[in-house]
Amino acid sequence: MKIEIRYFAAFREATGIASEPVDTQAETTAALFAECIDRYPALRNYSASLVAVNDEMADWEHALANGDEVLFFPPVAGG
Amino acid sequence: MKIEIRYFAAFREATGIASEPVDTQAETTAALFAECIDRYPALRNYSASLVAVNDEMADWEHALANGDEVLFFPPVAGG
Amino acid sequence: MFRITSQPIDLAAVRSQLLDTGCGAYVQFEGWVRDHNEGQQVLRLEYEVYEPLAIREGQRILDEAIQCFGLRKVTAIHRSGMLELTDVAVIVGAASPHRGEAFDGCRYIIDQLKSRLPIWKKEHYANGMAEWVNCQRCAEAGHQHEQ
Amino acid sequence: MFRITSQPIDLAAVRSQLLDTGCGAYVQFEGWVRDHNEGQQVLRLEYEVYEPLAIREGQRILDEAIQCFGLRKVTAIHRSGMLELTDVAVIVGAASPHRGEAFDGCRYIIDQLKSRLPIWKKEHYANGMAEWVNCQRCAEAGHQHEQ
Repeated sequence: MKIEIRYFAAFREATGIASEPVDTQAETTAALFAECIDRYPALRNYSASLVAVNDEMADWEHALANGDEVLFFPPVAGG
Repeated sequence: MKIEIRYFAAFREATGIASEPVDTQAETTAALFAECIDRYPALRNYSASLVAVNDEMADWEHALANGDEVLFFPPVAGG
Repeated sequence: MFRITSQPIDLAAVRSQLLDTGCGAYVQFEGWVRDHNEGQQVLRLEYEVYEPLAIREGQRILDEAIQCFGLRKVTAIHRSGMLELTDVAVIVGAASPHRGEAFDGCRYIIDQLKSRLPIWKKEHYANGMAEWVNCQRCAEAGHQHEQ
Repeated sequence: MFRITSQPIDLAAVRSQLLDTGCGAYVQFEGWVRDHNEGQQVLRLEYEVYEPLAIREGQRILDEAIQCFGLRKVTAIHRSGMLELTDVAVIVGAASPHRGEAFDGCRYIIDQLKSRLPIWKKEHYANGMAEWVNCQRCAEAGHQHEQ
């Protein structure tokens, strides 16, 4: 299925891209991130990351659907 | 001995005066205040009052000396 | 520095005195004149201050807060005289490297200012009466008389 | 109301929006850009914000604070983009009848804003390097990474 992935802040710098379309068999956000780590090993350094799907915060067992937009967030640091 | 007494806020209104010179045998601030209550019974309503002698906070066993200025404070309410 | 003033407080001046490139956190407390207290409608407040002792004790409280909470910069100003609704009766500003200290230190200062300074508050009510706010009365009513 | 802005924050406007004759207490928190962090000399900060989620989550935090702490009026604004030393990165204002609620509610809001919003901070150092501030790093260093 087709998923649009977006990377933010340190993730964007680690991957070198802000977003990419992927064609994947990953069933969950966790599986999708595992694929990203295979492509961009630098992502491995961020264990406590957050994920959102279609602009809603999600967890790592969230089931993906064709056409989803998945946002990978490095640890936040507001304020 | 001669003591100058000053009354503040509710004490000034209860006594009707801001200050008065007294000639007293009272040895402590507590004894002096007891004399004031005899003259101005309305002061009896204020149990948690504070006292200062010569612009320093004092306690109720403070020994008085001739020429002291004694300040009687009703309970404070700043802020 | 601690001050008593009979004039409206210049809020922007308080803050700009405390600006410090070593501080990441700033907490400001303001006490506003509120339109009610214990079921009474309040029209205005009157503060009587015995300045010689209030200024000395106020400065002592600020010094304690710097020592105990590691505040880098701190100031507080209390009004005297007649105040109208929404006027600022007291302001406390506290700046420190981290926010925990700024919150705790600012809270300490206002708590202590309210209980230790020779300052008395008279409330003027809509019914024409006026009364000295009396912490004894609060104790009897079984609740804290907070700002 | 919660807002994100790339422009300097108008502090006086924040406060005047919150003025309320029913409130006796006002607490304001400001996060300032500090000149050091973990031994490094900081020259400026850069905030990246994912606005759609940040605004929604920020508003949710303000609503929680109103419900949980009985705040009467509340607002918060967070900057995005490049900030210089002593710039205000975030402001929280909380007004309530009594001061306990204003302090606790304001503290809750800034704590939650810092941990729940999709906002990332990059520090630019005097040595020419720049680094994303990373809460993992803080955890490893064994201390909280407060403002």
